[in-house]
Amino acid sequence: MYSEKVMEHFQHPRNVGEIEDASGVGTVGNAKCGDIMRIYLDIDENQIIRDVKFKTFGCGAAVATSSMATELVKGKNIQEAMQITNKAVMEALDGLPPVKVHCSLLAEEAIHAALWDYAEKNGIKIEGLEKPKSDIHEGEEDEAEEY
Amino acid sequence: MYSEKVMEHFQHPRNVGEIEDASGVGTVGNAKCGDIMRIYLDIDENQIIRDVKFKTFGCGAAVATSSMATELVKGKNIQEAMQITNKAVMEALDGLPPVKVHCSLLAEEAIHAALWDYAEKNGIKIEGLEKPKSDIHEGEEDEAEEY
Amino acid sequence: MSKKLIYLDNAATTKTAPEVVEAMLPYFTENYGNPSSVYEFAGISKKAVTESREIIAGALGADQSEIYFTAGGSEADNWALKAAAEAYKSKGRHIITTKIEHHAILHTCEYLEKQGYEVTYLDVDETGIVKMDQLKKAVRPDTILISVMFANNEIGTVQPVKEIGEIAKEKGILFHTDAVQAFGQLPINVDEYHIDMLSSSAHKLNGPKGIGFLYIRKGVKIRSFVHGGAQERKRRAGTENVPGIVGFGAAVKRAMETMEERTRKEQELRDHLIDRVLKEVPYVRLNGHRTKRLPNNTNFSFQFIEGESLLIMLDMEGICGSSGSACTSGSLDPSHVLLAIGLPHEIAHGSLRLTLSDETTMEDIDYTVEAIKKIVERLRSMSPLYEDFIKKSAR
Amino acid sequence: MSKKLIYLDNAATTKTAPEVVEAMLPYFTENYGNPSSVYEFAGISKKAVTESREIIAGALGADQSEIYFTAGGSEADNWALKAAAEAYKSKGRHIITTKIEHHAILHTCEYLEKQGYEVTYLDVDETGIVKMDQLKKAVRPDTILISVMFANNEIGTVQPVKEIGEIAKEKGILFHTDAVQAFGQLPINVDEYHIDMLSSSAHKLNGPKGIGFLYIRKGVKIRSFVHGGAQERKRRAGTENVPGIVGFGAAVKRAMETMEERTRKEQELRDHLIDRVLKEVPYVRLNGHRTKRLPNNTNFSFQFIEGESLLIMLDMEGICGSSGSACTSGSLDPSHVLLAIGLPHEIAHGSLRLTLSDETTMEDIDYTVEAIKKIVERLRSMSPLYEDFIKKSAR
Ligand SMILES: Cc1ncc(COP(=O)(O)O)c(C=O)c1O
Ligand SMILES: Cc1ncc(COP(=O)(O)O)c(C=O)c1O
Repeated sequence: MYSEKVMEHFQHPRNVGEIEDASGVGTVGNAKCGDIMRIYLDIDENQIIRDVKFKTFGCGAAVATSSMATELVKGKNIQEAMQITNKAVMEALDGLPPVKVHCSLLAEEAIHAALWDYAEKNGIKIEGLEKPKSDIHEGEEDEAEEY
Repeated sequence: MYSEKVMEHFQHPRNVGEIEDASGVGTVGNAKCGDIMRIYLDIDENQIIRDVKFKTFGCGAAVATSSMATELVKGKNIQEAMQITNKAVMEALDGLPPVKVHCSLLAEEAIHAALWDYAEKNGIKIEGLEKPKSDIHEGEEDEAEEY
Repeated sequence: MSKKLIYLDNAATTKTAPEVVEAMLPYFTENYGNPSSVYEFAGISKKAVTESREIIAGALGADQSEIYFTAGGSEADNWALKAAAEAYKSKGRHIITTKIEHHAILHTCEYLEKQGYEVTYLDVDETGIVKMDQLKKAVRPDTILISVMFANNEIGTVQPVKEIGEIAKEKGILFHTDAVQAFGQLPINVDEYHIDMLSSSAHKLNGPKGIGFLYIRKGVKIRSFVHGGAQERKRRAGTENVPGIVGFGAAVKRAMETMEERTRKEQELRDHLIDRVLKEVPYVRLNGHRTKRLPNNTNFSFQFIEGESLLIMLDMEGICGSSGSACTSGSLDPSHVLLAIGLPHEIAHGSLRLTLSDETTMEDIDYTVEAIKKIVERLRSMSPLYEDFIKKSAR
Repeated sequence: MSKKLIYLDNAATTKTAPEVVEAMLPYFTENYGNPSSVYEFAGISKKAVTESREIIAGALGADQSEIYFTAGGSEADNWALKAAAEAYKSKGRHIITTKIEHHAILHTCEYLEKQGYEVTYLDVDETGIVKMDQLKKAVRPDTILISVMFANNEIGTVQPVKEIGEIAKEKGILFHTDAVQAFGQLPINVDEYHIDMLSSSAHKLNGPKGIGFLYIRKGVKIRSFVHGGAQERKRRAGTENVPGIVGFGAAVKRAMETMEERTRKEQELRDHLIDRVLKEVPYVRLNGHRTKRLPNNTNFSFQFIEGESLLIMLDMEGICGSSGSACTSGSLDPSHVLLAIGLPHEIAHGSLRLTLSDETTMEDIDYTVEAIKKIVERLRSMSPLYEDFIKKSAR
């Protein structure tokens, strides 16, 4: 089903984890739909992404696209990071099955959401960046449900 | 499909042939339906069936029932011959597939038709015998067709 | 049974080729995974299914995404007609077919008639070829489907499929062909022949029983016939018959590779059989077209005798043949195909179909001809029709 | 692949038993005759088909004339519903089924809704058992059919079929049950349970793929689904899949002979698996009923993780499982069955079905439990949901 590259990133995901006091954090997706991605960015004073971590709840493609997206943004400045599209992530993974394309979109959105958070915290405006749409908090009530 | 008895009578039919100047001849069935039976009876002055022959155009069951029917009437007097039903023929053959039951009816009718012919020729009336219904002549035009 | 067996009923079904069985075997006890599953083990099954689909698509000049596996030719025929009728009913409710189709088409059409569709059944000429002028005249603005078989299963006549396809295309009407008998025996290209849908069944070409396919041209909108799981691009539900599909692929590969050589040889034997029977048996006719016929098909009518008796007697000599289609043996009526080519009932009853395979030998054919001669004579000597005919001729 | 394979997806499909393949083999290359043909050679095929039919009828307490072979469970389900709907529409157009049926039933019902039928989908309780009071209330004068599955394919819950059958019988309504998962695992008697129609598929009980049957009680009037030749008492056209039918018969014979011993052993392993997982993995629940479940079925939901990732990681350890039904893997939605028993979406996403066979060992189970523990921990360490949960708990 998945390319070797996807499988490799799923088995050995890069940059899993959290960053305490991150410069920006973005969480997108929805537990109802089965995909949530959270990206932590550590951005230095030159707007270079010094470090990046992720956590993902989702299928194999969701994990692999998160991993690849973090690889792609690491060391880039925020303008360069803005250029990384879902297509770039997919290509870097040698493609995704059609039903999984939305995962790569989610990865793009997660980075944007983290950048938005960074911009808000620092009171700056990043060219071309819009407020992220998808939001985890819709699903939170269900999550906490006891059973 | 067929019982061993049917197959045996089909492979080695008894009394195939014609009787010249027969006491009675009956032909029933219809070439259109794929079954024609003709029975020749040689009946002596004591109304005993001295000899019987048949010719049949039809399936395995048609041949076997003709054969069995001739066996059953041979040596009988005409009243006894009248008693031979399609059921008797079927039983003597250890049964027939449901779609082939009509063949045994045809055998009964063929005997009756031959007896009718005998009765007419001799100006007598046989108790319980009715004029045969089915008739070969309907199909004759088609038969003669050239192709 | 140690007695000689000469199997000449390859239009009814064929021997599954040993290499086909060989290809299937690993998919029963070894690679038995469900192709829809996620794990690698099931990927083996999925890959095997895809490979078969590609082989089959390749044989037709189609794309693999246009091949949908079914349980056989009958399901493919039912699906094509019922689903197209439903999908296109807003355009119209008129369907054109022929009087000599297989029952899988004819009985489906009868069913559709009960559902409010109108069906035109085209006549064929005395060789079994559909009347093209009738076809042209039958087309109406509300005609949604033309279904004409590629080659007939009883008399082997091959239809002018390309011409029919051209008419359908020109008029913007869907064209379905039942190629159950033709696929693997004749070269078929769906684009060249303008075929929108095509039915096939593996067991007619040395593949296993219980697997067939419907080719559906990309863009043809058609609903599912079997609803349920998402198999076959969501168009035909049911866990894939993996060994069957693999066997079908292997059979098609084999059929394509051997087609030229095999059919040339079969045709030679076929012509030898036809020539000898016509020359050596009196009061006989060949049904179907002398040349536009399947390379392995012969069909004779022997006057004054009845087919089933003939079959049983041939069987006693170890020869397997058929009288009309095997599928129709539940019925007492003579074959609708033989009636459609104009045979009177009682002559249709005396028909014999012998269909060859690549295993058939010249010895088999000669043995069969001798058996036919003997049996026909014997049955005629018992036939009241023959008696009448001889007496009449003597007069 | 020389790596270890622990196949725990026997609800998706099973290994064809070697003795089943053995039984099938002679019907490919040797006794390949078409059962409908007249000659003796074909009689071998016909006899083999009849024998299988008798074995299967015997296993259900039915008569052999009530067993109709199909291409699988999906075709049987489609046939039962569509044909009964059509045959009984003069009585009414209302059908009752449940929310947890297989898609072969549900999508067929949706199709029937488009054709003007009305369908009531019954709720189930949190263990997956149909709500009997709802069923009783749902019955109307125009109800023509109740279709409730014998046992569920995802969560294994066994329904109170006898009670449902009694209600149907009392009200004079046809009762169909999809026994694709139950047949061969649980004893079924069609008279005792008042079943009028029953669907089954061979590949779920170590038979071959691509063959199933529909039991139709004598007297139930139902039209053909596949029209054509006169096979299956004129109710299901298509050349009989002789090897498939023979394999099905052999599989049923085997399943009946081994049922007691086999299911006892599977149940033991099943309970061991359930006990260990519930005890050793935190934040997990068992889906389905604790005791009224198929002897080989387990289904868990692991909170905070997603099923596909879990499946792929299990696969990397050589373990084959499924998340919901294999057939539904084309979709992204979580299983309709898990939603019907009341699971929230994100928990339904984290489900794992492991279904055992008679080849499963205690070692396999223990190995699997260890793998699950490791993988669940790993996935949770990557899960933002788990991160939030832990932080919230810490507060
Ligand atoms: C309950 C149930 N019904 C129907 C089916 C369909 O059977 P098949 O895939 O053999 O057509 C399945 C299996 O997929 C099933 O589990
Ligand atoms: C022309 C034709 N169409 C359809 C069929 C039906 O195929 P199957 O019996 O494999 O369903 C047959 C064979 O029986 C056939 O010869």
